[in-house]
Amino acid sequence: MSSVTTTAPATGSSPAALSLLWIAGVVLLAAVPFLAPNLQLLVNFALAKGLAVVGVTVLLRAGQVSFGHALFFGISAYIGAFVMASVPGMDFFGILIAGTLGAALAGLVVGLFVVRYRGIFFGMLNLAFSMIFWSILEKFYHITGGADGIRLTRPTVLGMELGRDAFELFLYYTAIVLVVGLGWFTIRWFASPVGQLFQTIKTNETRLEYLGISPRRAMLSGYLLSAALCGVGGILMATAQGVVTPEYVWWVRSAEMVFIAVLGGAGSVRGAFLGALIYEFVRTYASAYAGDVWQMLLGAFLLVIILFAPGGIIGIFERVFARGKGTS
Amino acid sequence: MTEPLLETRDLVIRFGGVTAADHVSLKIEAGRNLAIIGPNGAGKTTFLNICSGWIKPSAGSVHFEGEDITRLPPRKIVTRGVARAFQIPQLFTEHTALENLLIAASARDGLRNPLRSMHGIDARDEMMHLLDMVNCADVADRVVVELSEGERKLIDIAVALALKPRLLLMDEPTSGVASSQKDEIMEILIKALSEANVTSVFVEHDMSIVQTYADEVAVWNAGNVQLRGTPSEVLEHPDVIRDVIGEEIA
Amino acid sequence: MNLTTFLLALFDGVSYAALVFIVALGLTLIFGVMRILNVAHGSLYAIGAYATVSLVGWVLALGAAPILAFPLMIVSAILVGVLIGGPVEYLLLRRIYDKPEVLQLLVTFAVFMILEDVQRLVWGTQPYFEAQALRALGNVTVFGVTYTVYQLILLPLVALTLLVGLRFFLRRTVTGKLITATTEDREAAQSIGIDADRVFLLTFVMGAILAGLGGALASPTTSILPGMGADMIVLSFAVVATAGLGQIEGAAIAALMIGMGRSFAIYIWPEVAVLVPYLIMVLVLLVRPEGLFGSPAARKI
Amino acid sequence: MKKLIATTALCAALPMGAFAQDKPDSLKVGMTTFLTGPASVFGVPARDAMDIMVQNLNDEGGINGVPVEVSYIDEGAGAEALTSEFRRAVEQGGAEVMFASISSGNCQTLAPLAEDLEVINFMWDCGTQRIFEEADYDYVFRTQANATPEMLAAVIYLLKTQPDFETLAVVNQDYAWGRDSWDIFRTALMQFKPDVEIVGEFFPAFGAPDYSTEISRLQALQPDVVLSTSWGGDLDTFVQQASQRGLMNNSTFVLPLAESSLERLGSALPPGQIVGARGDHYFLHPERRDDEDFKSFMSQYEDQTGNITVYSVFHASQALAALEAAYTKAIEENGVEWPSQEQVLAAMDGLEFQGLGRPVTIREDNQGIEAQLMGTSAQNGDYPFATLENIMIFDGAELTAPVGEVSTDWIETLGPEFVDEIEPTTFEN
Repeated sequence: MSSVTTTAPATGSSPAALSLLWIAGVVLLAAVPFLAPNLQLLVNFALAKGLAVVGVTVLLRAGQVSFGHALFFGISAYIGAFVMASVPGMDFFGILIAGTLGAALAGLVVGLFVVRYRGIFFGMLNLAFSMIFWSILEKFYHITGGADGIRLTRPTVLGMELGRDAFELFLYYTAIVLVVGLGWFTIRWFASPVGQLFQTIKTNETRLEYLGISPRRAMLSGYLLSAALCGVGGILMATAQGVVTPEYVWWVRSAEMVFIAVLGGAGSVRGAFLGALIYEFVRTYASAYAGDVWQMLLGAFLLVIILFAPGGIIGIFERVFARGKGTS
Repeated sequence: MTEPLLETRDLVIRFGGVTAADHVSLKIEAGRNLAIIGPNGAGKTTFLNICSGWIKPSAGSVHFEGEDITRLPPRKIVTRGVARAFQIPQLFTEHTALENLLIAASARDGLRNPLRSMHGIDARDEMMHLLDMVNCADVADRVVVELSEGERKLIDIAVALALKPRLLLMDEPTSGVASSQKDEIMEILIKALSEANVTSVFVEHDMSIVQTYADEVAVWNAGNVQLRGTPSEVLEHPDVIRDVIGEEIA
Repeated sequence: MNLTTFLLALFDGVSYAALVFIVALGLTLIFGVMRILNVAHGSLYAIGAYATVSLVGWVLALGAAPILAFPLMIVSAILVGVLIGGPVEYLLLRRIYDKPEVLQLLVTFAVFMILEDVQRLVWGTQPYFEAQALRALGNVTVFGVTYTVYQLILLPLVALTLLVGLRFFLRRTVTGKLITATTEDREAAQSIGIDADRVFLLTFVMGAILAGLGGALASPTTSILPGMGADMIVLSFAVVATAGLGQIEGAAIAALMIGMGRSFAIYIWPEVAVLVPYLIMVLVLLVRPEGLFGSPAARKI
Repeated sequence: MKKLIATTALCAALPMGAFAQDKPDSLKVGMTTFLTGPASVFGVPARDAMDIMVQNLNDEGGINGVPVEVSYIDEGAGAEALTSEFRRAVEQGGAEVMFASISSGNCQTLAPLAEDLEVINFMWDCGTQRIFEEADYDYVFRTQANATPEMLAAVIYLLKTQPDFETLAVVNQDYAWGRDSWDIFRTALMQFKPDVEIVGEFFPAFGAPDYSTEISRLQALQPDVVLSTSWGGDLDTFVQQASQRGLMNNSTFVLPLAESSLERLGSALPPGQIVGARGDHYFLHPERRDDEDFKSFMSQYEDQTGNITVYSVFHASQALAALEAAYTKAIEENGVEWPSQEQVLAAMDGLEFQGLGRPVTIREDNQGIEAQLMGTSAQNGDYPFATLENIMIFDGAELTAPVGEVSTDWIETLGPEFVDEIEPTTFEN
């Protein structure tokens, strides 16, 4: 019952001009700390969130919408905070790995349940799992710090203690490397046999079954990837933020990820990052300059995109720049 | 006598009050294309669904090359060598024809490398050849939703063949196709089957097709095989003319 | 737990369930007919409450009898349904029925965001409280525990009336049958001359009125404040998904389960009360993927 | 959008403002407050009050001729927006001092950030006592009390006015404040009156719309005292539902934050309940209500907002008073036109300032020492809502954990005699 307008899952590469443009985009991002240092933190948040949005995008490729993926974002962030609290002097890469593995493991456990479901039920069940975790975070306050969350002290980097500026700069470039690396991986994964089998869930599970493939197993592969991506995003966000709160898992946060995925261009990895950047800018500046109506502005923005540019921002972007059939 | 490719023993299935399969025992020999004919609602598709694992029978068993496959899910039966084509083509509609076949080949070969594009897999030439065999090479790069029903039916069969099955179950391969094209499709199909050394069981309503392309015919009526034999034997039988062909004409 | 506390927990559960059911009813009606999960339902609930408080406050300030609060609740609900629900369907949803369901859902999410700010712009951030209607009905004492008549008797009664009324409307009246026919097969309904656009508009307005009515009825019992809609929508989702989407009677039973689960939790193990709705939902969906009363969609090949 | 980014990038490239010693055009202050979300019941009044007070201050020539300019950041927009905006205010907005924040969670996020950014930060409203108990800060100060004196005042007021109660139940919001405040209250109560039986502990969800079940439970349990440190809409709902169902006929309610709900609750808050104000914050402050500045501000505030003040208004006044006092002191001590940041920081040491309440002093651990006001609700017809009688104002120093001690550990060293040793100033109303 569910299907999403995605850019064709075909695997053709984008025209060279467009690729150059993307490379220019990454270079521009890398130059932010020098050109506009005040935007660095904001872009860092957007990149972290963008990774989680890619996680949601993976599922959109199979026509499924999760309204609870903030769960994995939050699990990873909390694991990072717990590890930092219990192992003093923990290294950044230690919590990055721990958080991502934790999110993937949670993805496996939740995934084993939810891969049986499709459409609205898939979305709702994910929502329920995330809300259970949210309630637990709020409830077991002596462990989780309740609504105030847990402070995540600055980890060392390969044994070095960095000051805030140095650490943030390191984190920023780590985020760019992860975004480029994981974005590239996800695009390759989409084009690979496993990724293609996963995406066929959107159009025909019967045929998938008759190819000798378990749709649930195929679904689980994508679900794991999406959970792990959210996990990486969560740990990046938590270290950039320095604190984790139950708000990381709140349903509006999950809806926001779907919001950004569709805003950027549902199904597009690059669109997810583009969407996250634009969303974060609009949100921050709208709340700064139009404190009373920023939600309204965002809502109206989303409506305009859905009604008039269903391909999302990436759709507009590629229509303007691409000559030929540019995809994902 | 050699072991049959597929054998059903005493299959029974009931839906509510209707008995769709009533103690069906049927043997299918390798190398002989079997057509199943019979009036609507006689249980022909249900029979294919049971053999391919989509529906579990109330009683009885299905054996493929001697192995009991009754309780296996479709995907396990597929990996044993039984492929299925459908009355309504079951394709990945947002993919191209070639991609549909490449996905099938990936599934068959169990490809796991997430960094290698599906388009670069070794089976690509094989799949192009398969498309060529079903006369669809010219639409290889077109997205399935844009194709005609006839093309989709052929690609549906090609996808099944891509799995290198030993038995292919087909549900009305020529339905939904203009009558002028039916023979063309069947020609292509039978040639492809023999080239790939695949035995087929196909449900068919068009008696001239059955006459021309089947090696054997089973007449299905009221949930069981009423009569079985060569096309000429069966189609001249008075009961068949009255019960089955008469209805087809009407 | 003795019989008395059991009964007390039962009463609390029923009165809570009644309110949740009324809100969930509109959500499930809209989903049943239009296949849209309306996230903005929570905002309509909140605006229903705000509208009631403003209207009742204004009319009672003119010196009217408190009992007048009851018709004013209905007026507020209808205003919400017609003035907000109507335009939302007519101007927005109508353009997206052929779009994928995630986009439909996001459109309602966008409406939710917009309406959240509208509430704040119109009513500000300070909580409102207007309990004249609740006081007008007085209290009743059971086993030494005082309940308000409003919560113990009126709310369950209204919920029951709505349940029976909606069943009757859908099964026995011409308009109701048009709606059911459209639900079953939109194209077939159109082919026999049913104006599906009108049916959808009508359904959405009805659903919105029910959301508004939920808010109106809740208003004397709770503080009306920003954010109340976001909480309610998650709870209603849980009820509707537990019941099986589009299941009206099912929603009543799911609401009772969740209401009871919550109140018994407060008596036995208060720590888990917040978790109860989601636990029930997950457990039910794991056992019955389509919800308690939903029917699995048959897949044909 | 593009234009917005371009503008911001441009702003970033501009030099960061004048040298500290030159007299600037204005003293820029960033204040985080809830403009959206449930806590805007405090945030919006504080902003409105701040606007009035800043206007008043600037009309009188500002601080040594420099006008104060406050910009606001919405805490309701989420933690990411808050941290980005906080940084932006400091690094681009040229804010010399920040007032942050209302939420304790946000204080815990922003305090280390302020320290890293080396910007002076006044924690103007958040209650958590943990911040200075867990770490030392050079740039972060609290211009008001923390949760410990607030809760101790409530316990002591209860024991002084109703020494004979036997049972108590608690209904708190299920989040950090609800839990923390109960921890302190319970620990103190167990030290001062160990025989009290705690018959029920309820932590309904934050923002819960309905307390019917909890109230039924309380009616069955019949505790002598019901404590709730809830605030805002949650407190309103709980009190309304409880009073409607007659729960307050048999139990005394202790509501340490009810001062901020008095006006909204109207006649729903029956007489005889214990009300606190997170400090000596009350629009009829018995020591201050006849003072000219107090009276004129109160009437200004009521004219502009149509409401009476709540405690966050007092907290805002203290933050601004601290700012004025620190700069004035730094200017005098150093004999300069305008102080450098080091001079302001030096002036913070032992700073005394007075907002709308009693004077507040900054202790050596940067914690403010603030008086606490408790009272009992009365419906005497002067206002369409409850006012306070039998008011006690506690000196903050005795109730605050000594420098370097953790509050709960310190409370555990106290005995029942502590209650008698504390001698608040008492007023009939």
